[in-house]
Amino acid sequence: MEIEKGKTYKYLKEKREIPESVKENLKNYTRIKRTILDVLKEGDMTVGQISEKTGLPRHDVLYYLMTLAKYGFVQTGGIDDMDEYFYYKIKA
Amino acid sequence: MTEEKKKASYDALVIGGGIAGGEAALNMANNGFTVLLIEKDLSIGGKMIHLSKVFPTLDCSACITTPKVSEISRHPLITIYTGSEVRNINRLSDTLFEADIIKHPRYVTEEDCTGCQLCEQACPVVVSDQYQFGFVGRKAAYIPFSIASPRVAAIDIENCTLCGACEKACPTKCIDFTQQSIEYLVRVKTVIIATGFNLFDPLKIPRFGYGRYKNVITAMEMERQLAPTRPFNTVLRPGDGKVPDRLAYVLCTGSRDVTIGNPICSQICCMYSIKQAQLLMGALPMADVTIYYINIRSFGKGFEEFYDQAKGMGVNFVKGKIGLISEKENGNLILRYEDVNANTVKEAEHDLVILATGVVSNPDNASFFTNNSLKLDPFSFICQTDMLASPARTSIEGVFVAGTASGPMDIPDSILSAGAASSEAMSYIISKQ
Amino acid sequence: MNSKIGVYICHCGGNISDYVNVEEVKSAIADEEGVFLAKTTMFACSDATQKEMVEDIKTNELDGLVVASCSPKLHLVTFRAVAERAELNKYNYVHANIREQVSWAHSDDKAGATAKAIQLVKSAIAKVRLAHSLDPIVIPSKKAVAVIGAGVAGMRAAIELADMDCPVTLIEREHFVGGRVSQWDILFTTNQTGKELVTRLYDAIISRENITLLTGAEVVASSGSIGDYTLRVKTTPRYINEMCDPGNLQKAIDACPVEVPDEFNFNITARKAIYHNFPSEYPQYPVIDIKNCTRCGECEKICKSVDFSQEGKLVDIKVGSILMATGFDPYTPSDGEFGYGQFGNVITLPQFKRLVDINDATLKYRGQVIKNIAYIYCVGSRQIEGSESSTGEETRGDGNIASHDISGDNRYCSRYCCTSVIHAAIEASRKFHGLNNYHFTRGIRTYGKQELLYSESLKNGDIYLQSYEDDPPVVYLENGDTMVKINDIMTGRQEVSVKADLVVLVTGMVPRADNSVGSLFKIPKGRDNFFNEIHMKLRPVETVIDGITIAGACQGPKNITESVSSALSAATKSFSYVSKGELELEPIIAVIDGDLCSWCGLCAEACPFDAISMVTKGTKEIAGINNSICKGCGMCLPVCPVNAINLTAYSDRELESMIDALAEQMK
Amino acid sequence: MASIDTQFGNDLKKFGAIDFNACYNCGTCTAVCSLSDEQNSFPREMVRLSVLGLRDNINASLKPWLCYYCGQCTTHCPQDAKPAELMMSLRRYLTSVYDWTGLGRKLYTSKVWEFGTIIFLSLIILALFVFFHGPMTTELTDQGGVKLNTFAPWKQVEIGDWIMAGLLSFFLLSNIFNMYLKIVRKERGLKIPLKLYFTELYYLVIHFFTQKQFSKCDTLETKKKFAFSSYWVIHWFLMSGYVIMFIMIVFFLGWFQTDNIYHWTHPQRFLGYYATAGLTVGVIYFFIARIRKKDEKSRHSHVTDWTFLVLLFITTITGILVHIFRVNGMPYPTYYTYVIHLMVLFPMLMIEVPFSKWSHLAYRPFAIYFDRLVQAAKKSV
Amino acid sequence: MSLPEKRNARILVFSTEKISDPAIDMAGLLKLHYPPTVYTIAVPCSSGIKPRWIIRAYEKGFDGVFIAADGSDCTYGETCTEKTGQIVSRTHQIMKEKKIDPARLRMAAICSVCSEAFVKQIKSFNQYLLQSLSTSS
Repeated sequence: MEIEKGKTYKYLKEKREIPESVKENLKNYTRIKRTILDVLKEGDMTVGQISEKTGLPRHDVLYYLMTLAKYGFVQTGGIDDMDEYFYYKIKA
Repeated sequence: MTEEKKKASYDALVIGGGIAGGEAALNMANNGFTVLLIEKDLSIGGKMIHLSKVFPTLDCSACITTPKVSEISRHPLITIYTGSEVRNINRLSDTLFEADIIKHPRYVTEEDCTGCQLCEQACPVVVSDQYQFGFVGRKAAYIPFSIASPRVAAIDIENCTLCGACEKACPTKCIDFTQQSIEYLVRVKTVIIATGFNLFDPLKIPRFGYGRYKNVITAMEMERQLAPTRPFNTVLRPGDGKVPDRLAYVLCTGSRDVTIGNPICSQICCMYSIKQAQLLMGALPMADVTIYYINIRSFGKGFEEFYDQAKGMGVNFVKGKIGLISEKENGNLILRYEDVNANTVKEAEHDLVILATGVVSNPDNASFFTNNSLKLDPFSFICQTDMLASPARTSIEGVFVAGTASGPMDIPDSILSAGAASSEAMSYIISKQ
Repeated sequence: MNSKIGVYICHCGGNISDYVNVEEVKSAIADEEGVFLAKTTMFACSDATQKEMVEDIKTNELDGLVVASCSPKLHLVTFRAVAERAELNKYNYVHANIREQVSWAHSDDKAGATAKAIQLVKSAIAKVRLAHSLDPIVIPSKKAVAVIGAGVAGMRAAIELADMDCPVTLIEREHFVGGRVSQWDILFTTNQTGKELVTRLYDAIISRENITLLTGAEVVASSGSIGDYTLRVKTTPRYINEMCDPGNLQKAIDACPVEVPDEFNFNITARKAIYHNFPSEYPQYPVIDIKNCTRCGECEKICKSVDFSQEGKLVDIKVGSILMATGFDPYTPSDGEFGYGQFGNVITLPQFKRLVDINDATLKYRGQVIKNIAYIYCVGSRQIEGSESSTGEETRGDGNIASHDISGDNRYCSRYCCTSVIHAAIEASRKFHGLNNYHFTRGIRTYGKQELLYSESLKNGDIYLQSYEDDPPVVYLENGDTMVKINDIMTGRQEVSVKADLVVLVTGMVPRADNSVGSLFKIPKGRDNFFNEIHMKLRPVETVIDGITIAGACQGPKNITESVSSALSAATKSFSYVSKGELELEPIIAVIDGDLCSWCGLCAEACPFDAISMVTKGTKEIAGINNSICKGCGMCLPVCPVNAINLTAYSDRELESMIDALAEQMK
Repeated sequence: MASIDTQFGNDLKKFGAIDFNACYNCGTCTAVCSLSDEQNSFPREMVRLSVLGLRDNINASLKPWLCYYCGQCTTHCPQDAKPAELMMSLRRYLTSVYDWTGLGRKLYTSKVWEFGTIIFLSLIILALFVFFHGPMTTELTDQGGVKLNTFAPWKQVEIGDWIMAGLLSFFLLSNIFNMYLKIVRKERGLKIPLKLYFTELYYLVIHFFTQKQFSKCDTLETKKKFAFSSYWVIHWFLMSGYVIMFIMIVFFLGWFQTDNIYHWTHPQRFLGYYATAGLTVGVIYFFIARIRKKDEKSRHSHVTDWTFLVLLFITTITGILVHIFRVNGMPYPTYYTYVIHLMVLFPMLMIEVPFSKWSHLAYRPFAIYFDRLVQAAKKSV
Repeated sequence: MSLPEKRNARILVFSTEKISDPAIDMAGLLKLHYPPTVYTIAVPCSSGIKPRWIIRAYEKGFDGVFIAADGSDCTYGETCTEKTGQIVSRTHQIMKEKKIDPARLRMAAICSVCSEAFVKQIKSFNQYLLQSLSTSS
């Protein structure tokens, strides 16, 4: 079978079932990404503040923030008065 | 892949592309022997390539590892299979082994990938990044880490939605979902096992709360936070992103402990904890770092001086092993221990706790040989059958061990042991000729 | 001057061309001096483009090649190979990094990136115009290695080298081989004795034809460099021709009237001037200690093979590489340190090990039966400089209290001693029943699997006490008994004491006191005075002196396994210097302009490898570079007051033309 | 300055200590102990003192009595040095130290002495009955019960009880006084105001009756399941049964050893059943635990542990049988069982209360009391 | 206020092939931006840079020269840092003689993964050079 280069995913898609959890994970990430970016539109926030606004556990907020930072959506701002928590903001 | 390539011959098979396996392969190749290096992971460099700085010289680990790794990967006499596993090794004759090797599909044609990361940008899927211990996410199409070797993308097929975005983005058309596992039958004269070690799983000690308490992490996780390619770009506690200022090290987590079946000392934890403490004092000048220990084992060249230096910098050393860890509402942790010096039980509050997890054997060690049995020691490390005169020798003639596959070792000792293994392998081949 | 240069500018599939206008770059450089052809390519590294380059070079007879693409760390070797395939010397190729250092770094400024790319390519062209063909420096390397020191590390390295088909000369200063290991009885982890291990290695050595063993031999002079060392070795005669009948030998030994302290037993016993260390000692010939011999002739009367006419010889050995395995000395406590030399029953760990070995049914020292043994750890290790006796009351004056001033400055931990003494105590308890072992420690360091030994010792009932460095144990006399007391930190710093029949000072390892051979080769030493490797992790057995490797405890404290591992590593390294019979060295080296140079010596001082020395050129004294030693670092360049040194491929002309090219548009 | 004595360890092994030499002093045991606190940290200190054989420190220490053997220290000991079992053997050892007669040591360390004493004391009871028992009447009471008081008149038995109680009290109290000297008087120069002896008495009483320290003695596992330790509940049940029974026998024998058969709600029967139930449940529980060896605290049994359990078990069983035979009108079984009951009961009490296991019932609250005294006195200074 | 003629200073960086050049590469990899008027020439070791090359750069129009030194990671020996320092001080001397502001030459040890440090250094150097250029002109 000749498979067109650049479209090989179609070939595997016929052979391989995508687990629900994988699709779920993608939806989940997309949703949380939107939620966090929406919340950050209101202003710079710390992990705790984002957690309160979104209801996500703090450690999850940190994970998503750092991932968003890695892919260029979010950046780290200043630190609070106690030198304890950083503020995060949408990357210009 | 052509048929003839699936059946190849080399002088040596080195299992494990960590620093020991790499050094052994390089030693042999530099003396004119052909080597096949098999690495299970997507990149060679083992654990060392992920470390921050290394004791006692505090030189940056990546800076030492990457030149070595590129020397290995460029060497004309070394063939490297990453993402590959040895399924079994069969002795054919006195001087010949046949190894059955499987190379798992990467879904990327390695030779064509330029490491441009466009596929990574295109991929919509984010999953936890195993190279950063889940502190951040990565894509399903990804380059394992920025200093990976080969610096080539891979598709995490388990998490891929097969949307095709990466394939559309790839300028060299190197993504290939039709890839399948390839099997090789390789004939070699000698085998060097350099499968390394595993870190103790702290979930086995529930009273330390690892997994339950987000601010209890392992030293390897801290190592990532301190490395130049770190996940948070600074040191933060994973529970809520706070900049920690009272850190505690729990030494002998999973070492010198019969209750979890590992009575031996892991040999490296004292030193890497002292090293991290020094780095933390540099990164967080206001922070207090306390190391809870039974005995400090700073035995190697320059180690005692390094320990003294840490004391001089203000790292707090407390003699007494941590017994219990409990969490407060604000995520801080209460550590209960006996201060042996003061002869009393005490409790201390810290905002980040680092478990100095010990060295345990890699379960792969035993599984390679079909018609020979590889003798293991009581802790499932590979038994050195002539430890004093030929430390790399194993119970199978022609099979040698390098690095931590034979027991806990620090980096300099691993490299020396790799030197010993390659030396014995070479003299074995030459004297058998 | 190269004038037919081909330039290839890579799109890198958009990685470069998305930010850098590669066509603009091409047109900007096309008219540069010497550029014969300029092309853009989607992937310079692709097989098709590589073939195209080879074609271009061959058909157009290009004499220079510039590739502007990703970092040279990724593809320098690739394009050097392309040049070589096209029969163009690889040093006529220059790489311009316009991905990592241009398109990616300046993806925020496309115009700026393009401008920078143009300058970088121009600078590369400027360099390639001046480039020369270079060939690697090839020097012959004699396939032979000298191993200095026939302890366990040296012996093991010699065997390994011999098995790799490399002739070895094994040079031992003493008359017997085996070094320290031959002095130990049962060894940890195997139940072999030191003598058995040495015997095994000795048998292996004499069965190999390509090992020459020289005992009683010392290197007195050395010349040459890597690949071509000449060692002058001076041998001391044994004064015995062959083994005489064992019965007669014993009689001869008995007849000798001279008694000197036996160094093999660390002076706890005496030996004669004609001696061997133990009956199976290797080589099996005894030896006459000529320094102490009175030439009375008694032995000669009994044993016919005694021959005082033997004379020392000087031999020259030519080798390509030298492996140093000269070992260590046990630390000798200073007089009065924990009662050493002051109280009769204070000995060192090596002495104790010999004592256990030479005693049979009961453990006795100086006629006293030993039951209670106190071991004092870290003597001569982990010392704090200048820290004196911390408890003021104790002075050396009354003679009843040993001062414990730690006057040394061996700050390092000797690594092997914890395990060694615990093992010795276990073995002693096994051999002599009813011993009580008291360990006065500074924290036990039985790292790795050695921890099991510590556990075993605890279960045996050995008592461990611990103090910190500022409060060491005290040895003192009480009613004629030797006592040891300590403020034990594990018992709330309570002061506890023990009556000791024998006090064993657990002495660490120190560098060899007589290190003339190290000085001969100028091997650098570390802060701890042991030999220093180049880099603990990258090059752990190499020294900065090319061709000289180090192994075993001469580099720092090690146990037997660690010593042997390092010996085998060093053997590999030494072998790789000589295995091919020649060495290929990078041609990038310093070059002296003989007209400008008038020998001031500053460059020789600056060179970290001792590659520069004075030579005479005609009547003039100038600096000469030893091509086989020079590493091409360039440290000598800036120190020359008359600018007489240049580095190949980095000459003033090349560098300045590059700078000029980069600065072209600025004025 | 103290002198190290390696013989002490060997001595302690006779009291049941094992493997404690393996200790490398990490302090895990002390850290996981739920009873250990800043004032009183154990068990590592006791392990250490035992290894070095510092007798004076050990003899003056209260800490063994503050441990209730949850076994956490042994479970988590990385060297498997069994600190809990060491604490147990130190309690045995200290019992023998407090005992000025020297009998305690003999009973703990010599099986000949242990069993010889039991047999000897049993024979005394047997002899008394052989020579002095009342008529073995088969006549039953109006309610159909056995006339036990005819065979063994309670007044005579009570005299015996009082003699026994006197002996027990004498030995126990003198031992406690000895303990007081070793512990409180050891604190040289510490003056204890007389008033404190009374104000702190509260702790003696409260700890004797509630054993509330014991209720805090928790394993990490039970902590999750219960508000207090189930082990403590059973032990308290056993202890209360024993104390009630002891009081009834010694002080109210005339009321307890009656020929009447009351309704089961009558205090005589109700208390009797309660005490018997406590003893039975407790004994069976500990029996099973020691056989199954599942919990750390039951894994190691000294010979005296078994002796005590067996004696208590026989006492309880025979007591129950006497009651059954009596109310069901079976004269001879009643008499014989009664004799056997006393033959076991007497040696058990004589050995266990002042010299052996049961003395901990007194030593533990006294230890807390003495500790309070010393602490309070130090504070008042 | 008139717009400054150039927005960035022109800086010549001397990097070293094994240590600091990989760090500069990685800065690009991590998309850490710095002015595109920064040009790099890689040499084997920072202690082999001749002062005349540096002076040449000023003469040809560079605003600043930055030496990305090997530091303690140098493979040629421990004396590297010290010797590079000597080169810098000697060049400073020449610069003074030639009336060139010595602050236009900077040096910092850049390890092979110290990309952030490199970018930070370059940015602050650029700031300084721009400032001094605007005040001097």
